Amino acid sequence: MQRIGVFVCHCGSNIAATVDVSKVAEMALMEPGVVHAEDYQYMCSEAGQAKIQDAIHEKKLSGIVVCSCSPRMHEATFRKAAERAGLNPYMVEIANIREHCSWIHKDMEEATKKAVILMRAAVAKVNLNTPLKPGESRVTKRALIIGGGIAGIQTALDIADAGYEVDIVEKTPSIGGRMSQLDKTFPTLDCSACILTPKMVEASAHEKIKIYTYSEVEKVSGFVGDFTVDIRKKARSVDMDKCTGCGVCQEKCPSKKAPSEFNRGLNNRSAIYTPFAQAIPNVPVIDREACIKFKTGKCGICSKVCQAGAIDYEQKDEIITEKYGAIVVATGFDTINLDKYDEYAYSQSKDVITSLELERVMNAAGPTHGHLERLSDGKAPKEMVFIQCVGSRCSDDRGKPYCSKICCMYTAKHAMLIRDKYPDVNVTVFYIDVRTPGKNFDEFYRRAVEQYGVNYIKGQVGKVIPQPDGKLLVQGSDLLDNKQILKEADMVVLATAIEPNPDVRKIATMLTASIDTNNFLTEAHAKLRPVESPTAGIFLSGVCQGPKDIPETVAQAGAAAVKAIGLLAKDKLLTNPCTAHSDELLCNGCSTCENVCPYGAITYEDKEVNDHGIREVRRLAVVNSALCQGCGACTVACPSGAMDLQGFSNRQIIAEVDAICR
Amino acid sequence: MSEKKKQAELIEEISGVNPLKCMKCGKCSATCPSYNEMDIKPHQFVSYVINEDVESLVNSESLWKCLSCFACVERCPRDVKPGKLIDAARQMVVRQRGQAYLSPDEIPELLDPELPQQLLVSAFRRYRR
Amino acid sequence: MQELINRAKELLDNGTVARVLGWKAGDLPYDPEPAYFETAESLKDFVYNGFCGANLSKYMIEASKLEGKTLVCLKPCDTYSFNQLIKEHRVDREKAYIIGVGCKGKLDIEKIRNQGVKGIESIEGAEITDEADMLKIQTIYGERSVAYADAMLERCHVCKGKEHKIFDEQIGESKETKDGERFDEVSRIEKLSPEEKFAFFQKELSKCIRCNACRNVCPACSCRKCVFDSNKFDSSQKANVDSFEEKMFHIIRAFHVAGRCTDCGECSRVCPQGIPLHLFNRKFIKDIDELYGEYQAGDDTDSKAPLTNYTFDDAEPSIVGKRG
Amino acid sequence: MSIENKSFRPKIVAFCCNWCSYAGADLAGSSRLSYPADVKIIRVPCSCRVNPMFILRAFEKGADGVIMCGCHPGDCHYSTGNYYARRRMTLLFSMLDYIGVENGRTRVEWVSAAEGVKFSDTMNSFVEKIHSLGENVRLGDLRCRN
Repeated sequence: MQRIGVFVCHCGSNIAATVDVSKVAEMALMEPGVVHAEDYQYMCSEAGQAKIQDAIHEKKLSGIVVCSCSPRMHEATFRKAAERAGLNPYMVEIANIREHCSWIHKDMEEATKKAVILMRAAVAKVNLNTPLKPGESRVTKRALIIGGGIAGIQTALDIADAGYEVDIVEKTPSIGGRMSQLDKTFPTLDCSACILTPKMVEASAHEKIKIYTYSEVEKVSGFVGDFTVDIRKKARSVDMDKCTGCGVCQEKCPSKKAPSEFNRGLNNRSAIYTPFAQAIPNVPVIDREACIKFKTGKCGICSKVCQAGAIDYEQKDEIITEKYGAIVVATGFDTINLDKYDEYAYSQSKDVITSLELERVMNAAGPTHGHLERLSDGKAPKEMVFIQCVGSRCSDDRGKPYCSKICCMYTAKHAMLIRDKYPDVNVTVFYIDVRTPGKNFDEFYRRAVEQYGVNYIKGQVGKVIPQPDGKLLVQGSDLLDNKQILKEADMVVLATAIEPNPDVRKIATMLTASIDTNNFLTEAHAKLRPVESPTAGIFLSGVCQGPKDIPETVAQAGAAAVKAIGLLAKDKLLTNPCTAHSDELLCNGCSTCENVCPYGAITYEDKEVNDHGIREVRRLAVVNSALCQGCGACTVACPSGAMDLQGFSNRQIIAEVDAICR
Repeated sequence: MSEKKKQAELIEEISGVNPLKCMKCGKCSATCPSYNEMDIKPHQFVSYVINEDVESLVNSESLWKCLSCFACVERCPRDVKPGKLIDAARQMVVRQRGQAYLSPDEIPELLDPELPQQLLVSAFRRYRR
Repeated sequence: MQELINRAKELLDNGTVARVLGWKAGDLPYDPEPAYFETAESLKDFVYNGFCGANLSKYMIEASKLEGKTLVCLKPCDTYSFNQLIKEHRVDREKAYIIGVGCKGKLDIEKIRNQGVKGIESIEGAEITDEADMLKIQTIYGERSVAYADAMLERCHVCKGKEHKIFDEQIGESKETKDGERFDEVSRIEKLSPEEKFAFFQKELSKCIRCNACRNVCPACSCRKCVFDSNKFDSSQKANVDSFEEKMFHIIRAFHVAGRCTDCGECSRVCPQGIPLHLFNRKFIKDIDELYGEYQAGDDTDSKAPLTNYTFDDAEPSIVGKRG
Repeated sequence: MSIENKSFRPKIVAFCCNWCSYAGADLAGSSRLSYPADVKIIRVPCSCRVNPMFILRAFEKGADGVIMCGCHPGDCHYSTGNYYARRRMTLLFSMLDYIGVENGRTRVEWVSAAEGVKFSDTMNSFVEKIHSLGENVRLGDLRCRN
C-alpha cells in the first residue's frame, strides 16, 4: 500500500475562488492510501514545495498528488521537488483542478465536487504508480538547420561559433532567403544586401558549417539527440568543385525565357542560372524544365563555353544520410496567393504589384535596375497608392486571420523612400490601423508623414478598376472624413499577407512537430518556451513560428541556437521512462505490436522463459526504450495485454476510469 | 429586455451577423455604389446595431438606398456583411407592415409596382441558391 | 477415409511425420474428437466424416513445439486459420505436413435433434465418400431420414469456398455447399431499431454461462494467457457475476480477434448454449470490408491486418451515426 | 426538457491525448470557456493509447457517455497514432451501435492545442446529447441480472 500525500493548491484565488480547497483536502483523507492532505496558497512556490518535501520526510510518503494547474505547467516542478526529497519523481501525479475545473465552472459546489473526483482519480492512479528510472541516450553533436534565410544563417553561425558542427539545408540554389530580395530595411534604411551578404559569406567560410543548397530534407527518423536525416541533393547539373563561377554559361545560354524566382517573376532568367549576383555558393544550376539540352537533347552550349568543364548533364540526385542531435526549422515565409482578391485587379494589371515585388523594382539589381517605373509601359508614376492588410486580419476563408506584422513598417519605408527619391510622386496609403510597436518604429512612421508628406487615409480600398488609359481607379473610403474616395493612381502596391512556407507542413510531419491552423509551427509554450517545438530536439527560428521582422528573427534565431547548443553540450540525455514494456510470460510473439510502432522500437528475439516451471524458448517482443517514445499504440494492438506503458499502464488508466465513474 | 435591445437582437437574428466582428476597416463603404446617397454609411450600420439604435437605421435614407448589390458582403474581410444588416432592417419594417415571410413561390405574385425594388432584389438574392 | 488412413500410415512409416493430428471416433456416432495418432496401429480409430467440424489448426500451436513433423488434416476453411497463425508466428510451417481434406459441408447434431430426432444409435450418409443427399438415422424409435443440407452447420451454408489456401497434398473431394449470403443476418440486425437490437443481444448474451468454450476453440484466441485471466486490466473477477468481465466478454473477445478472425465459425459450433457468437465477428468483418476494403484474414501469410493499418482518408468514427 | 432530465447529472469520461486535446482543454480553461462539470478528463499520451476496454469499462462502471479527443489526423505527435485510433474507435462504435447502445454515447473529436473554443463547444454539445439520451442503462444490463 502506498502512503500518499495530497496537496491542494489555491493558486491565489484562481482555484480557491471556485473550489473549496480545504474540502478537497478533507475528502482526500478518506481515499485509500492517503495519509496526509493539506492545502496551501501557492503550491508551486518555494514555501509550497517545502511543504511537500517536509511531508515526504515526516509522513514517509511514497506517492504525491498535487491538485493544481495543468500538468503541462508544473508537473516537472513538482517532480523535481519530490526528487529533492528523495522520492522517485514519477511517484507524483497532478490533478488538474484549475484549467479543467476552477477556470471553467462558476458554481462552487459543482466545481468542488468535480475537483474531488479529479483528486480521486489521481489518487487511484498513484496507488498503482511504480518508481521509474529514465534511461540514457547519446547526443550527436551536430545540428541541422532547415532553411538558409537570415534565420537559418544566424542560428547556424551562433551554433558553429559555440564549436559545434552545423549543416544548413536550403531548397533553392543559394542561401540568403527572403532578406536577399529586399532593397532597404526598416527602421534604419540600411541596404539589405549590405548587412546580409557578409553573414552569408561568413556562414559559407565557417569551418564548422556545411551548406547543402538546392537540397531538401527527405526523411527524418530517430529522436532528440539522435536524429537520422536523409537529405536529397538535387542534381545541379554543374560540378560544384570544378565551377569557377565565371558566369559565361549564363551569358551564352540561349534559353532566357524562364521567369526569375528571385525577381518574383517580374523578368526572366536563363535556364542555367545563379539566382542573384551575390549567391552563395556562386555556382549555377540548370533548370531542367527550361533547358533546351534537357528538353530536346540538342544545344549543350554551356558545356562548350565552360572552360572548367564543370557542366555535367548526367548528374543525378544524391541522397546524403547524416546524424544530428538537434534540428532547427527556419523555413520562413511567402506572400499569399492573391487569386481570391480580384477586386484589387492584381491579375488584371501589371501596375498592381505586391510589396515584395516593389522591393525588386526598387532594387538596383532588379528588373528595372532600381528605377521606379510602371511595369506595363515603363513610365514613371506620379500617383502611387498603397493598400494595407490585403489578406491579413481576414476572418473569411480568403485570407489569414492574423496580422502579418511587418506590412505597416515596410509600407512606411517604401513611401518614405519613394518620396525621398522622387519628390514629385504623390504617395497615398490606405490603412485600417497603423501598427508600429517596436524600437524607433513609430518615430519612423511619423517621419514618413511629417517629413516626407505621405498621405495616410484611414479606410480600406474596396476596388481597383483598371482604366482604358492605363490608369488605375482606386475606390476607397476615408472613415475619418466620412467620404468615399475615388482616386486615379499610376501604380498600386498591395501589402500582401505573409504565410508560412507551404513546405513546412511536409517538414513538420516528418519531424512530428505540431503546427497550428495557420501552418505556423507551434511552440512548446507560447510565453516561456517560444523557440522550442513541443517535440524534443526541434527548435524554431524565424517566421515559421509566427510573423516577424528582421531584428526579431535574428533575436529568435540566436535564442534557438542557444537552446540547440544547450542540447548539444550534453553528452547524454535522460530519456522519458514512460515507455512500453512487454511481459515475457504473456507475449505471444505475434508481431502485431511491431506493425503499429512508428519508431521501429520493437524487435523480436528468441528467448528462454520459465513460465511456471515450463522452460521453453519463445519468440518475444523486445522494446528498445531509447527508441520508444511512449505513444502506446502497441499496448492496444497487443491482444494478450502483454504490452503495457509505464506511467500510463492499463491498470492505472482503468483505476482512473473507475474513480471517475464511482 | 428593453424594446431597443430586442430590436437590435432581431436584426442580428434575421441577418445572422455578429456586428462585434467588425474591425472598422471601411471596405464596405469603399465599395458601395450608393454611398453618396446614403445618410448612414455602410460601415456605420454596425455601430447603430451595437448601440441598439435600430430606430435611426429604420428611419434612415440608407434603408431604401441600399441596392442589395452585396458588394460589401462579398468583400468584407471579417464576415460582418453590412448589406445583410440593412437588409434585415428592411425585413423588420416589412414584417411590421404585416407582409412577413416571403417564400420564393410567392414572389412572382407579389410583383407589385408599389413594392420597393430593393426588397425584390434582396429577395431574389436570398432565394437564388 | 481409407485413402487418408493409408497415406497417413505411409508417412508415419517412412518417418516423414512423427504423428498424425486428426479425428478419433467418439462414444456416440456424432461426436468424433480431435486426436493425435502416433502409430500406424492407433489409426484404426481415425475417422473423417460429416461430424468432423473441429478446426485442427489451433492444435498446431502446441504440435509445433514437439519433436518432428506433425501431419495435420485441414478442411478448406481450416487452412485460413492456419495461414493466420503463420502470420502471427504461432505455428511453424516447417513442423507441419498438411493434408488438405475434402469437405462436403459439416453437420450440426443440434439441427438434427431440432427436427425431432431422438435416441440416435447410428447415422449413415455422413461419410465423406457418401454421395447421398439424405442422412439415414437409426434411433431407438426406428429409422428416420434427414436431408444433409438441413443438418448442416450455419457456416457451411455461407462457405468461403472449397479451396485449400495452404497444403502439402490434397485428399478427398469437396462439394460446394454455399446457398446463402454471409452477411445477410448481420444486415438484418443492423436494420433493427436500437431497442430491438438490444433486446436481441441481451437475450442471446444472457444465455452465456462463461464456460469459455468459444475462447478455447477459437484459433485466433491463441494468447498464451487471455486478458481475462491476467490481472493486467483488473478484468478477472471470477466471483462476481455482475462484473465487467461478464458483461463485456463477448464484445472484447470479438474486438481482440477483429481483423484476425477468419470466420471459421467454431465459436458458434461449440457454444453449449447455442449463442450465435459468429454474429459479433461477422459484424467486424463486414465493417472492415465496407470501410477499409475487402479483407479475408488467412487468405495469405504476409498482408497487413486492417487494425494495424490505415489510410490518410479513412472514415471518421462519426460515420457510424451517419450510416443510419 | 423535463424536470427529471434536469436533475440528471451524467457521468462523462473524456480521454484526451497529451499533445493536442489535453492542451486544447487547458486552453479552453485559460480562456475561461465553460462546459459542464460532468465531463472529467483522463490524460493519455496519445489517442492510440485508448484501449476499447477502457471505454467499455467506463460504461460498465456507469458512465453515460465516453468521448475521445486526439490530434487532427496528420498532426499526431507520434505521426500515426490517431490513424490507428480512428480505425479502432470506428469499429468499436459500430459494434456498440450494432448491439443497440445509442450511438450518441460515444464520440471521437479531433481537437488541436489551439482549439480551446472547439474543445468547449464539443463538450457542450456532447453533454447536451447525453442529456437527450438520458441515463445509460443498456451496457450496464447487457446480461439480464435475472
